[in-house]
Amino acid sequence: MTNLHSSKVLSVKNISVSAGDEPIVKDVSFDLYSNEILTLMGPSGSGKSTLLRVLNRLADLESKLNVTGDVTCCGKSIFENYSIYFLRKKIGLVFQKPCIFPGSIMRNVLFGVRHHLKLDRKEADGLAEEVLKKAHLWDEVKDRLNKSASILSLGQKQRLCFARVLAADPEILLLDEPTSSLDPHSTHEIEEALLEMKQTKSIILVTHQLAQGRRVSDRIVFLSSKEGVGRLIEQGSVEDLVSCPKTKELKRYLISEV
Amino acid sequence: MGILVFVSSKAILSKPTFPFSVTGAFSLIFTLVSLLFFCGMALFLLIQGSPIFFQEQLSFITDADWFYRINQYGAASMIYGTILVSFLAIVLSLPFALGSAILTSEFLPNSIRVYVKSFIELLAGIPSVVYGLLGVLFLRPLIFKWFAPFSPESGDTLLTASVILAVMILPTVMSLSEDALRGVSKEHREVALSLGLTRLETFVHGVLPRAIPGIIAAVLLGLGRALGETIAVYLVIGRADNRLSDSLFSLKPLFEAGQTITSKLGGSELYIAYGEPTHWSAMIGLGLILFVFVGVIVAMGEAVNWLGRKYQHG
Amino acid sequence: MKKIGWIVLAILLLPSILNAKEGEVKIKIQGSTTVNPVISEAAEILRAERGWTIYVDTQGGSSGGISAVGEGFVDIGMISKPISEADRNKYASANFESFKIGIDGLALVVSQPVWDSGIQFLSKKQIQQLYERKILNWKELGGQDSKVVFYNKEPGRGTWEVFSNWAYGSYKNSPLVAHPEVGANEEAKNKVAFHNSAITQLSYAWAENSERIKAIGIQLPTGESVMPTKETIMSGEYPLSRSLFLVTNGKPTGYQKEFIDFILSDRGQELVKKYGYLSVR
Amino acid sequence: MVSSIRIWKNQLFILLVYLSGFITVSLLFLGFILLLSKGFQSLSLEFLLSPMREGGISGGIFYQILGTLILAITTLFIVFPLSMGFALVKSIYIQKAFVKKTMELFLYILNGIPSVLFGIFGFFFFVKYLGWGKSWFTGGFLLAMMILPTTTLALSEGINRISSEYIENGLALGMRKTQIIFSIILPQSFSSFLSGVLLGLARAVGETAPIMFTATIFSGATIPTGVKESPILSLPYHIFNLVQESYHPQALSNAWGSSLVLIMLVILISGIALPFRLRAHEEAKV
Repeated sequence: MTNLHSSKVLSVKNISVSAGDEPIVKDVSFDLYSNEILTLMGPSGSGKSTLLRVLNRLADLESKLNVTGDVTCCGKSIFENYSIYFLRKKIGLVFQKPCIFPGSIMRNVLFGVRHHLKLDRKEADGLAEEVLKKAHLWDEVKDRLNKSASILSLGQKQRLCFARVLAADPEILLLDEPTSSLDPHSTHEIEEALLEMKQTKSIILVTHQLAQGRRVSDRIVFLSSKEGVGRLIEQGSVEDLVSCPKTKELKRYLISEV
Repeated sequence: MGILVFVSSKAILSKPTFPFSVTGAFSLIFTLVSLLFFCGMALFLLIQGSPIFFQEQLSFITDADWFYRINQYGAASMIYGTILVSFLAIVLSLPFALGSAILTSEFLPNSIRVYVKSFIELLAGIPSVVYGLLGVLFLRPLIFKWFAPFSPESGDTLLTASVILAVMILPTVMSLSEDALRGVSKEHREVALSLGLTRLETFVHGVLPRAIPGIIAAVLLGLGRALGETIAVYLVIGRADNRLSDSLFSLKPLFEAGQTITSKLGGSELYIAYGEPTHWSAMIGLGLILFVFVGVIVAMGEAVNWLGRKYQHG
Repeated sequence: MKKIGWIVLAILLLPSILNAKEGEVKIKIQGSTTVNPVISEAAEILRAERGWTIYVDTQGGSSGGISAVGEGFVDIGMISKPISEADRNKYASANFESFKIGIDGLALVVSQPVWDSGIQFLSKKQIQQLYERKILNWKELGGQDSKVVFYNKEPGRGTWEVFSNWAYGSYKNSPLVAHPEVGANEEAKNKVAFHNSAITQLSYAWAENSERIKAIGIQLPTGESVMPTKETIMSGEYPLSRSLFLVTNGKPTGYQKEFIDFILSDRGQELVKKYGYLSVR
Repeated sequence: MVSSIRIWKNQLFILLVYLSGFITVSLLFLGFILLLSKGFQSLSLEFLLSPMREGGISGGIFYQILGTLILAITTLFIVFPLSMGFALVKSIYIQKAFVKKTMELFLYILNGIPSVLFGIFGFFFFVKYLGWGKSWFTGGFLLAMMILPTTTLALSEGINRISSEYIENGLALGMRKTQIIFSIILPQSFSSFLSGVLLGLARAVGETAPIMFTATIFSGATIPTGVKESPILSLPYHIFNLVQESYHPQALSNAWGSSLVLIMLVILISGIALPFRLRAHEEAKV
C-alpha cells in the first residue's frame, strides 16, 4: 500500500528502449513516490540498468539507443522542459563499479558539486563532512581527507561515490546494483545510509539480490526478460510480492533466489 | 538540516554565462588558424609551383640542366640526388639500427636497456646543424682520404651527404624499431623458446612477423626525415648542379659533388629567384616535388599501419 | 581555457599592436660577405658608442643586397660590384645611389699543394679553359697530377660577376657551367683550404697572408705576369679589381647618411684597411 | 640432436646482433663524448654572456642564446593553445568517425613536411607578402606550426586513453561538456600532452631551415622591439655560419661552444619532459 499522503515524484509512462531495431525494454510504467525506496528487481539482462540510465538521460549519449514513452519528474517531462545538467543534478546516479577521480578524498567528494555551486573553504568542508556522514564513511576517512582517494578499499570507494552524488543534494537517487561487489560490512553501511536517506529523498534501487530488496525497499518493481526483452511483470509492496506472487516468472525467481 | 538547505538555495552555477561554449569557440578558432595556415601553404606550393610545369611540362622533371640565367630549368639531377642520398642513407643506417634495436629489445637486461634507450632518444633530438658540423669537420676529410682510390672530387660528395643522413636518422629508426619489437608481448617469445626454437628462430618466426609493420613504419619515418633534411646536406653535398650520371647504378656520382632539392632550396638562390616569375616558380616547383615525395612516404606509412592492424587481428 | 584563449588571441594579434612602437634608431643592412666584415665591425662600434641598432644580414650576397634595397626591406645594401643595368631594370621603381667605400682586388686562389707544384701564374686563356672544364688536371698546366676542382662562386655574388666580366667581357656571355658552388667568402676559402687541388674566385683581401691557400698571378697578354698586391691593384696593373659600394634607394637621409659618412670617414677607412681592402682616400 | 646448422646460424645471428649493436652504440657514444669535450674546451662564462664580435670569430653568443630562447617561448605560447584546440575539436567536439580520421591523416601528412618548405612559405608570405621583413614572431609561429602535429597527436592519444567510465561519471554528476573537459579530460591527458609539447619544442629549438629566411640575420640583432623588421640571432644559424668559417681556429672553437650550448638546451627541455613521459607511460598501462 503506498502511503497516500506522499506526492508522486517521478512517473515512468510506457517507456520502451531499443538498440537499433532490436528492443531491450518493452512498455514499462511505474511511479516513484517521495520518501520511498523503490527496488527494480529481476534477473540480470532484464534491462534494469538501461532503464535507470533513461531516467537521468545518460541513455541519450549512446546514439544507437532510441527511447519511446515519457518520464515526468514533478509533473514536467524530463525530455522537454529540463536542462539536462539540472536534471542530472536533481536525479543523482550511483554506478555499480566505483569510479574514483585522481586526487584527494576531499576533491572527489566535491568533484560534482563544485561545478554547480561556488563554495568557499568553510562551506566545502561543512558539506563534505555532512555527506560523508550520510554515506557512513566519515569515521573511516575524517583524518585523511587530503590523502589520495585511490588508497581506499572497494567498499569505501563506493561510499565515497555515494557521498559525491549526495553532495549535489539530488531530490531523487538512482543506485545501479551499488553493493553487488562489496564486502558485507560496506553493504550493510550503504543499506543503513539508504534507509536514513529515505526521510529526505526518493530512491530507486536496482538489484538482483532478493534479500537486499526485502531488507531495504518499500515497493518492488519486478522486471524479467521474456524472449530477450525486459518487461514489467508485477509491482507492489514487498509483502504482496514476496508472500503471494501472482505470476509464474516471479514465483520461479523467488524460488531460485531463496 | 544544516549546510544542505543552505547549499541548495545558493545561486545555481550550471546556467552558462554565454549562449555557446567558450571553450568550443576558442578550440574552433585555433583549429581554423592551423587549418588556414596549412591550406595556405599547400595552395602556395600549388599555385606558385605549377606555372613551371605548364611552361616546361614534363621536361622540368626529366631535363637535367638547371641554368637560371637563361631561364632553363631541369630538376632531374636534383630529384636523382634526393632519391639517391635518401635511399642510400636508409641502406647504410638500417643494418645498424635494426642490429642495435634487436640487441636492446631481445638481449639486453632491463636495467641497461633503459640507459641505452634514453641515450639513443637523446641523440635523436640533436639538431641537424650539429650533425652538419661533425660532417664538415670529420666526415669530409675522412671520405676524401679513405675513398682516394675512387678519386673523389672533394670531401663534399653525395656519399658524404648519405653518411651524414644515415647517422642522423639512425637513432630515430632504431628507437622506433625497438618500440615495435617491444610491442610484441613476452609470451610470444616464451612460447617459441619453450618449443625448443633457437633465439634466431624465435626472433624470425615469433617476434618479427608481428613487429614488421612497426619496423616498416619506422623506416618510412626515417626516410621522410632524410628526404626533408636541409642544413646538414647543404653543408656537405658540394652543391653542384646538373650532375646526373648516364647510368643509374654507376658508383661515380657518389664520389662527386651533387645537389638535392633541399640543398638547392636552402641556398641563397631563393633571394635571386624572388621577383623573377619563372625562376621563382621553378624553385617552388622543386618544393612541390618534395611535398609530393613526402606525401607518398606518409601515405605508404599509413597503408602499412592499416595493413598491420588488419593482419594483426586476422 | 577562457583566460588562455584571450591571452593567445592577443598574441596572434600582436603584430598589428606592437609595430606601432618605432622611433628607436634602426638601420638595416644586407648584402655581400666581401663587404660584410668592415660593415659589421663599424656597426659594433656605432652600437657601442651611439646606441644604434644596426641589423646586418649576409644572405644572398650582392644580389640579395640589391633586391632587399630595391624592395625597400633594407636601408643600405652592401655590394662588391657596380650596379648593372639589369639590376636597375629589375627594380625600375628604385633609383639606386651607390657610394664607393673601398677597392678590392679579386684573386684566383689555389690550394697550397697546387701552388707548390708550380702553378703560380695563369693567363686569361688558361683560366677560361679551367672554368669551362676543358682542362681537368693540373699537370696539363705543368702542375701536380691531380684533378682540378673549380669551386665556382654562386652566380648571385658580386665576386662572380666581376670575374665573369673580366674573363668574358660581360657576365652575360659567360658559359653555362656546373661547378660545385660556394656562397660566402668564408665557405670558398674554407673549401679550398681543406682541399689539395682546388681553385676558386676570392676577394684578394681574404686571400692575403692566409695559410693553405695562395693567390695566383695573372699572365697579361703582353707576356709579363703580375702578382696581386695592394700596389699592383691600386696602380691598376693587376687587371682584376672592383670597388665596394654601399647602395641606398634614393638619397640617404638622417642616420643612414651618418652611417655612410662614418664609413667614408678616416675611422671607417681604417676599418677598410684593417680587413685588407684598399681605402678610397 | 639439434642439427648443427641451426646452432651455427643462431650463433652467427647473436654475434651479428651484438657486433652491430656494439658498433652503433659505441660510435654514437664516442661522437657524443667528442662533441661534449670539444664544446667544454671553448665554453666560458664570458663566452656565454658577451655579445658577438667580428662576425663570430671572437666575442660570445649571448644574443644568440637570447634569440633562441625568444623563439622557444614564442613557439610554446603559440603551439600550446593551438594544438589543445585542435585536439579537443578532433577528439571531443567532432563526433563523426570519418571527420576524425581525415583530421588525423591531415596531421600525419603535416608531420612529414620538410622544415625547409616552412622556411620558404614563411619567406614568401610573412617576409615579402605581408612585408614584415625578418621577425622573431614569424620564426616562432613557423616553428609552432612545424611541431603542431606532434603535440596535437600527443594530446589526442592522451584523451583517447581516458576510460569512458570517468566521463560517464562526470555526466551523471550533471557536469557540462566544458566542465568535463577541464576537470576530467585535460587533467588526465595533460602529462602526455606536456611530454609531446616539450619533445616538439626540443626539436624546434634545433631547427635552422625555417628560421634562416624568416627570422635570423648575421649580426646586430639584440632584443627585438615590435614585430615588423625585428630579427633575432639564433644558435643554430650562428653554428651554420661558423661551420663555413671553420678554417679559422677561433671560429671553429666558437662553433663547438655554440653546439654544446644548443645541445644542453635540447637536453634540458627533453629532461623536463622525462617525468611527464614516464607518468603518461604509467597512465597508458592503467
